[in-house]
Amino acid sequence: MSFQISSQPIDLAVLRNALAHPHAGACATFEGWVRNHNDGRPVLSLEYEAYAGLAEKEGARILAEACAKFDLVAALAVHRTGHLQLGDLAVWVGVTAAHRDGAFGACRYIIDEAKARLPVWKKEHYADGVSAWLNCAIRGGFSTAAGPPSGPPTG
Amino acid sequence: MSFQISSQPIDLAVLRNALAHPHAGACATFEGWVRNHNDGRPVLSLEYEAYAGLAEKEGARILAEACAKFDLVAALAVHRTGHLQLGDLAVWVGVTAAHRDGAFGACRYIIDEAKARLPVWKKEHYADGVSAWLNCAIRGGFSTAAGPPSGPPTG
Amino acid sequence: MKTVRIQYFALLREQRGVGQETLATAAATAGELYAELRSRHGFTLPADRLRVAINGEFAPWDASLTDGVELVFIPPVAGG
Amino acid sequence: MKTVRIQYFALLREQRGVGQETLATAAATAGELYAELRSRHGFTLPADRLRVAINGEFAPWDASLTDGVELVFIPPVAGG
Repeated sequence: MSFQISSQPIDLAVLRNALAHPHAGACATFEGWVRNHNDGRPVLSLEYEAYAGLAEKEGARILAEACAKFDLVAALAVHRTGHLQLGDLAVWVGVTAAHRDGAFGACRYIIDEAKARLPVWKKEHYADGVSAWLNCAIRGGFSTAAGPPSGPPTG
Repeated sequence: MSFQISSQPIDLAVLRNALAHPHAGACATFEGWVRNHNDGRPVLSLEYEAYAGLAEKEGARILAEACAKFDLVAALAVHRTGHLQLGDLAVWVGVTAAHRDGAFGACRYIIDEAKARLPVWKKEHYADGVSAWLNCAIRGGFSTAAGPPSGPPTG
Repeated sequence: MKTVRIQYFALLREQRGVGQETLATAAATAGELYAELRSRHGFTLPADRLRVAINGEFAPWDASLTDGVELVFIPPVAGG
Repeated sequence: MKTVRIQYFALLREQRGVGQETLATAAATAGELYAELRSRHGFTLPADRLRVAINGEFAPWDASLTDGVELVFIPPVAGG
């Protein structure tokens, strides 16, 4: 049960073996791949950067929340950092449970929360030579239940 | 886009490569594994039997329905037949889409429909030496929308 | 009388003791044929727990039987 | 005055031109420090689009700064 930030390619066979358990009847996985377009613009490659220490802590909290909400056997996830090419695996989430309801529910919960909460950033390199950091998740200005109690200052 | 019935072990790497596509940003998979219990009884192994010709036709219809309902890049599935041991992979469903909503929705749809509609049967071998065919899916007495128009006779 | 071929799977295969057979029947429909076989072989499943396939496709129970058709009586399924 | 260490990521790293720095500041809170750095370096992101982490954990903007703390200003995230 860990959420790893990895600068190395993700080894699917190792992760799948780590999920194996005789109680597990259902395994749901999600993979995020680098695709060749975003919001209608052709994308050539992606750079991922992470604040690894905090991302792994926040990731572990997300996995623990999934275990509390769903009846799981195991849950594991990895997010890549570095310069990724089209088709490369950027994020992997794998969940096992006795039954498929728990496996699907937890897998979806983990990827949704990871995208909204992990300190990981993505820079897209476009076909026209431009590149840009995406500013996707500003969930509640970061004043979520999981966040700090006081609001941010203006400025 | 096919739903295979296979008497041979499922090769995950081959299936995953078959799903690869530059438009795909999300890949959701579901795996059904042989687990060591069912309804509280210890299970030692499972036998799967299929009416392969019709199962592959019905499976192809399920995949086509998923493509019509969700915005997919590709969908692929395999169901094993034969005598499987604990931990063995019994069924695999893989779906790719531009975004994760479509991938998760279609993956869930396909496994749910496959369990309810494919002519595949499962015999459980229990630790106490007994074995039994499971009679799981009798959805609407098989008078579903996908089924024949007339009801079954009594008898 | 017409000649039909029947494949059996799972519980029906075990209760019949063979995986397939070819037989002559006077039954007019798939439903009549199953009733005939059920009384002859003591199949435990009532027809309303089954579906029937004719020539490799799901069919209604009142489908007419013609000479040479292939039938499969489909017990409740349990894949996955 | 206290000494703090700051790590920058993504857009903030590029706008600052370095990945980390150690500096002396009179700012009492994380929020005051970001306002100070923003006016000095022209960061485009307002604080209400950021979170702040102190010593490796999310912290409120009004957290007091003490000597030797490590801060990270966290731009809107975009993993996955």
